[in-house]
Amino acid sequence: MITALLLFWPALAALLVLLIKGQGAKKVAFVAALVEFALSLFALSAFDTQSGATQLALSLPWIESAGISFSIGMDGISLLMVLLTTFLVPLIILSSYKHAYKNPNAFYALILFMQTGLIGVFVAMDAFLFYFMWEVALIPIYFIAAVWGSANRIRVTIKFFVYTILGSLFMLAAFVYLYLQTPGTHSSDVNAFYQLSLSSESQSWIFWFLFVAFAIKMPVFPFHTWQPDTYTESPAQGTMLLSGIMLKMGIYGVLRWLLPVVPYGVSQWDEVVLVLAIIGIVYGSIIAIRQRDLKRLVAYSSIAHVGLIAAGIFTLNEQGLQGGVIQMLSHGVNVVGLFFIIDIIFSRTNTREITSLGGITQNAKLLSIFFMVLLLGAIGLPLTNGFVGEFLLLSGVFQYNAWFGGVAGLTIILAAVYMLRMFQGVMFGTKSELTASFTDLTLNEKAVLIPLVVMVFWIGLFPNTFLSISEPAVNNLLSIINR
Amino acid sequence: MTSIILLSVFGIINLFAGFAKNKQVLLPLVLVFLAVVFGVNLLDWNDTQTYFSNMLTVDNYAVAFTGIMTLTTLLLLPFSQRYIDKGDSNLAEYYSLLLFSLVGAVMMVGYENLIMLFIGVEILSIAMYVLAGSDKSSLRSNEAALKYFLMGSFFTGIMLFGIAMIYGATGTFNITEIGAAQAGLGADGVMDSMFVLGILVLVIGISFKISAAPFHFWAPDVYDGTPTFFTAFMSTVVKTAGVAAFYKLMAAAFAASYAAWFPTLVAITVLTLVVGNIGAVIQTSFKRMLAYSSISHAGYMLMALVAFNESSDTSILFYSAAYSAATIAAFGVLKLVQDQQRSADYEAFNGLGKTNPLLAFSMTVSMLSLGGIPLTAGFFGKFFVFSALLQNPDMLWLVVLAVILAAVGIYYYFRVVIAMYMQPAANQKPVRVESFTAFTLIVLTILTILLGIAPALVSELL
Amino acid sequence: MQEIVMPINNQGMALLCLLIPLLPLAGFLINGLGNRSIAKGLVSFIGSGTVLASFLITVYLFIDFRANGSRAYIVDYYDWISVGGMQVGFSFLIDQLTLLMMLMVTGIGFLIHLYSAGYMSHDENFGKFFAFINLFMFSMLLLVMGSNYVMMFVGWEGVGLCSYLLIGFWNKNNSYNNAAKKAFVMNRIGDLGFLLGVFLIFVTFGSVSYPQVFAEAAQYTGGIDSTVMIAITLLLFVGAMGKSAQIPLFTWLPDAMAGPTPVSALIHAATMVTAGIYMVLRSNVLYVLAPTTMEIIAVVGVVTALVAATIGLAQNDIKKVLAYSTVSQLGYMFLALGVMAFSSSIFHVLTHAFFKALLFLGAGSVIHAMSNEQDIRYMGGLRKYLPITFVTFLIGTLAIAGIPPFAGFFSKDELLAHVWEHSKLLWGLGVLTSFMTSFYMFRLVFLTFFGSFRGTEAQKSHLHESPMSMTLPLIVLAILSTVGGFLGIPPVFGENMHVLQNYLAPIYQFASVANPAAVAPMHLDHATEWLLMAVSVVAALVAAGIAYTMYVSKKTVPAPEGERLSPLHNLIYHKYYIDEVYDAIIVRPLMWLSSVFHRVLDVQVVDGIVNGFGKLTMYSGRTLRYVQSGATGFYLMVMVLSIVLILFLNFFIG
Amino acid sequence: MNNIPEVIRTIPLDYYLYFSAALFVIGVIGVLTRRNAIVIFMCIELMLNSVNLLLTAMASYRGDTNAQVFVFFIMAVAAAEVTVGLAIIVMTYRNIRSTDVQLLNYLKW
Repeated sequence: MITALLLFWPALAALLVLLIKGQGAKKVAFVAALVEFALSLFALSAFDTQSGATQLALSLPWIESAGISFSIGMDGISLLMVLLTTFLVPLIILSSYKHAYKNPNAFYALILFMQTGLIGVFVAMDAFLFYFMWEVALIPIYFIAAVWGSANRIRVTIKFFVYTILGSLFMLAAFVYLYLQTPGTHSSDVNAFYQLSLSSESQSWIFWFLFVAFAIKMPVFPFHTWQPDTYTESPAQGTMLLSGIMLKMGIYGVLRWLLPVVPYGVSQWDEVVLVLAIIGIVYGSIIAIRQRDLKRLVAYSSIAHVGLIAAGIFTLNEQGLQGGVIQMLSHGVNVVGLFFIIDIIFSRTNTREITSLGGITQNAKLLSIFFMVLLLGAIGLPLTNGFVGEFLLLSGVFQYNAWFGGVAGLTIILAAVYMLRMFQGVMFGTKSELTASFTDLTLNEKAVLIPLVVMVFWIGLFPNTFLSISEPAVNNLLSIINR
Repeated sequence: MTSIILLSVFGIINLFAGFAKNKQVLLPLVLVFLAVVFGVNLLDWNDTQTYFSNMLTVDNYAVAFTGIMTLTTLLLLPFSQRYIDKGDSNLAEYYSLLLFSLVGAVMMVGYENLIMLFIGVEILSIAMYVLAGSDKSSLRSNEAALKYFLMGSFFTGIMLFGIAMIYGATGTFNITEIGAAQAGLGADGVMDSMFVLGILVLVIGISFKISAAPFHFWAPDVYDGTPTFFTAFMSTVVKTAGVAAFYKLMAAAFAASYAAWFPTLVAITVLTLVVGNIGAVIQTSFKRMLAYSSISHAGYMLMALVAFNESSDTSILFYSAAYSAATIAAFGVLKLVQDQQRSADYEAFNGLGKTNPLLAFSMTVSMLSLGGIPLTAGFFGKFFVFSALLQNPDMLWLVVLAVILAAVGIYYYFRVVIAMYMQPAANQKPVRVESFTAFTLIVLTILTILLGIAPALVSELL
Repeated sequence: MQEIVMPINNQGMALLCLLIPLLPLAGFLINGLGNRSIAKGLVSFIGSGTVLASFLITVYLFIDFRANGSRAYIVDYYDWISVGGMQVGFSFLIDQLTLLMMLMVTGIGFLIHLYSAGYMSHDENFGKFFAFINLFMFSMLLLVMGSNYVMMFVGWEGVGLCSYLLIGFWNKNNSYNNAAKKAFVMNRIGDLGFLLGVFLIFVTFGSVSYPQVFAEAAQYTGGIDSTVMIAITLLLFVGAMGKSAQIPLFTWLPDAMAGPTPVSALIHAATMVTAGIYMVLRSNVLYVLAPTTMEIIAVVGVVTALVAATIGLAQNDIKKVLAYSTVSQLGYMFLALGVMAFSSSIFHVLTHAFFKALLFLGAGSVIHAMSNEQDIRYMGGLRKYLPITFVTFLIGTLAIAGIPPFAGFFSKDELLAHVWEHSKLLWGLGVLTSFMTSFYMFRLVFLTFFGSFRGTEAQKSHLHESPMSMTLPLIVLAILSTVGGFLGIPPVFGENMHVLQNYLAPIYQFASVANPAAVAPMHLDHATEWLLMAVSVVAALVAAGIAYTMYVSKKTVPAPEGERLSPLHNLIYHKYYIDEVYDAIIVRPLMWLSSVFHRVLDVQVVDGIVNGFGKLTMYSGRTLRYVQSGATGFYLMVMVLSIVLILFLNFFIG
Repeated sequence: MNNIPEVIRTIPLDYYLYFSAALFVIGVIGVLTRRNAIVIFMCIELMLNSVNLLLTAMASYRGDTNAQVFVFFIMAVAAAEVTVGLAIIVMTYRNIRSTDVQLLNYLKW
């Protein structure tokens, strides 16, 4: 029941928010998101972290004759993703505090509505429900980006939308095929999919159908080209939602619906995927070095980070998978924080060009500290969250193939190059015209950043809090894969 | 059966009602008629009967499709409000023609005999020829009517030729008997090829009616030129009836000669999908885009036919329902906008999200549904079609093609959404919407979403 | 073999151990968050006090350790990362080596903190400075105390970060920032190697924890010089190259002098840069299994020592000279490691920490007095104005030059003796380096403290001896530089007088199992030993003499900027143009690649393909539309042709 | 007078087949080649009538009245079509003063 509540509460709240005129909408939305967070904590308390099984499950007939059920539930991985979502959404809403978006009710309702989709993706235990939620999460973010974004948004967002839909339609086709292979009256339940034994030929193409969908979403090289543009053109909150949470949908999809469903397909193509992912790491990092637009820089860095996660989980060893899970959390925290800081800078100076900024640290000590911490998280400095994930992921990749590990490890160096270049350009040096009267963080901005920074260190210092939640689930997945 | 009689009678009553001074009474009247027909039609549920010495069968298949088509008409009619306001003197005739054509449509989904099929098609078509040209002073409407009429009657001839061939080969018009007769065919080579010729020509004839490529050429022009209100009817009821008739024909009469027509059907399907989607991409007129989109949806429905298995009928039924609901809403909003902006181009929709959120929202939901995105009926339409087709894994490539083209579809459907929400309004004056029309739009929107959440409402009928 | 490493269950001890790094961390938090709201006096009290406390606790631990039979122990706090077989505990290993490093780090660290209180007193970001330097102490302590390679890596990266923060301390100046970034990035190149080494260790031994890894390695069955061992040790050594500024990753260290002088003393001379040596020493069992790596290390070490020393000959910035000298001395230490003279290496680390910290702090005192002038061409005759600084600086110079009985003599001599035993060629290069070291150090002393003042009048009027908080550390370090050498008295003066070697003996116990030959004691007869000693002392004295003649007797002053130099001089003055070469072969290609990847590959090719599909659709749409010509006749024609085609295909094909 | 079916059967069915096929094709070619809407429509009628002929012949040979009934239906429908068709053509003629189908070419692409 709690899972259903988690799933539907944001949608209900969204309807409520729609009715509220004026800027009061954001307050209601914020409260609703906090309630959702509380609900997720309650779910955590009700969750048995020792077990890798699906818990807090609920299954209702949906399209009965077709064996499709409204089946939701959580294992450790889902729970972590849900927690990430419910943790970030209130902060994202809060981060918009100083923005006066037109039609605020629609804006915040869409955010909440998207939250339902996101949570749905993470808790769906039925393939078609998953697909359903997958798209439900996409529509609001399309509108958020396309309506409230900046000048170039229309062309960019429609490309993003069509591109992702194309990918997900392939996924739908694969799901339909898998569904039809289930014995008896067919079932689209996740466990029914896990029990399929398909020929290696069909696993091979199903692998690609699913992979393309997830790869576009993540995005993995070379399916990434929608991403920098979309991140850049979206409003700050849209970018945060896209990068902080939505991107995880793709990775989660791989974990839940790709690896265990077509293990032979994976074993046929894992090297190709790893190579793509690793190319993405180096490629994204190198491109990030010379970006002038802050958002675009972080966007490309995100491609690199996601590449590493993708590489890690396709190694199919425990370090890689667990690293992927923890890195999803870390990346969510870091990238939301970074985009928020970029938004803070943009809202004060009206520019995101690194070259027109500088010297901000002289006026804004606190901002510098928060920025630095998040940045260190992003470049994976030990004792921050990024390290744990990066360490495990690289370790996983290294165990898969030492040379791959070595090349993937270049992220350590290159991340330092582009991140520090960004930090130096923005925060250090002499003040520019635009940054001369820069003011330090407001109370509200602190309220957003402090929880993020706390998480940076929490995950960095005590990753086992989270790793232990996902461990049984990951082991469970591995046992299914290696069956 | 009762519905056919009722519709005919109501059509005639309606003609007389046209003499009344107050045109306001017409719309409620015809709505009541349709509601009655809808209700009466449901009485036949699970009560299969044949009529006219085996010329017509009323089974669940017929009832379900009749229900959908009646409901479609019912939900379409409120958009004719403007005709009433303008005091169009021919309103009663329009309504009657719609009712009559519905008779043809009902016959097309319940026929048991090729004669009935032919008559149904013709009743439907002839009424449509008239309605296409109903805007007498408009050259576009004239052109539409003329093109539709000439090409339509030409293909009537083609279809008849096919029927004659079938008859020549089997000696019967009854589809069940034709199906049974195939066992005896083949011994005589001449008869066999005559039969195959008949099937192919018949397939071509019906393909024309549902605007499947390469026999689609009339559709964009006719849809474009026909007054929007009737275009909506044309692209929903006519298409639904056509596809339903098509499937019934193939399932009942030609199932055994599957191999003879299958490649042709696949080719037609592929071509329809490509032409419809690619053609829609470059349109600047929203209305014309919808015309191409209706071609593409014919393609998706044909995919269910290509699948040709026990899921096909459900798929077609659901797809028709989903498609009709979304299309009516789209055309309805288009008509309202067009009446004010005097244009059916995308630009006419600029800023609608601000000036009239309800219209914009309904339109958005319709577009999502036509695009096949979850939470809307269109998604399950595609889903059922894909699952029907993938039961034959060899057809994977067709699904892949459809998937790619569906993504193309998103692009052109979203252009109007972009215009509505992201472009500044060209004309700040809000579009006038009568509350009843607004109510209908809300119903259509809810229906679309409802079917998108609980598809079982329709998909488990058959 | 007895287990020498055991976990302890003593809560009190565990807490004490934890306090050692945590106290500086607390200092960091307090000073960092309260940057400007805390009074300067309190800031320096907190900053230095926490380090002093750590030092005192370390001393207590040391005494306790000795009292309890010198048995190494592990203090476990919690499971940090545990995934499958990868168990990384947040835990400390307390043994001889750790304690030695801790004493050095906290001891010298405290002195430098004390010094900073005076040196940095005029800086507006006084609190920030103390926060960062405290954070450095924390990281460095984690580095040396950690009980597994991942913990070491934590400290390893942590000190890199602090180095970055402190080099770029005056962040308004972008050239400082660039230096900081360069340091961090170069360190990270090394860190990657280190990390990969750790992974390989994990893959090979199934653990990253020292006791397990070393015990496994001692039983290692792959033999000496197996590929995997060479790979592990080389990868780890790459990490050491970055951190300890060895060729080719050494260019960041001279640039790092952009930071405040105490930072140079603490981080870039005494502690952080010796982390590489600590790491190799800690992993001695792995290294003895890979003699090939050792050869490489020796060569890298000696080349670094030589190259840096030659560059040092021509530098005019007082801190740059010391920086190159540091690189050179680090090269020495690696040379020692390379010839498996582990104890000599750490001995040199220790003495070097004393005298190099002393020299840097002395230089800081000079710079302080000269109002931030660092160019020795504008100094001279400072002996009169800065007597304490002069004396202590001279002691430091004597120590580094290897003049007996100062600390450097003992460590360098022992080191060279080992090298001699290993390879005469390396020894020769070592002595040559020693000669150059002596020359440039005395050149520095003579140009700075002798002759007449060459600076401006304003500077002259401002010359003064530094305050007590600065001179006190100088004096303490001078004493240490003088007596520090007696920790390792060579056998010629008495058998078994080498305190350090005896003290450290237990840490080689695994190595002695794995490869007994490698850790066998030195067999030099006393005559040779005497001879070697004499050679190096004479070399140093001769170099000092030449420097005296050149800079005191002849009063030569290095050429001012822009004057033409002889080609060789020019080459070393410009540091062999290594930075320029790196810029040309790495930095600029990377930048170019970034542009090309972005503008060409990403936008045109990858995105071009994606957009190409869109364009193709549009194009076919536009082409297809002409078929829809609007002409009824044409439509009918096409449709009839289609019918004919369908019938034809069905009846005549297939 | 002989029974009409018998009279019809005096000629082999194939002949009817070929004849109506020829008529049908002539109709089709007429539709394709003419531009006058009325002539096109007449050609379509020709096609319908060829089918009628064929059906009648077949019915006679089979002794089955179904097809003959169908012929009446076709004739009725054709009459309806004529009505509507001529109305449309007249309407068009009123507007463009021509019955040339190629003149109406506003709707395209």
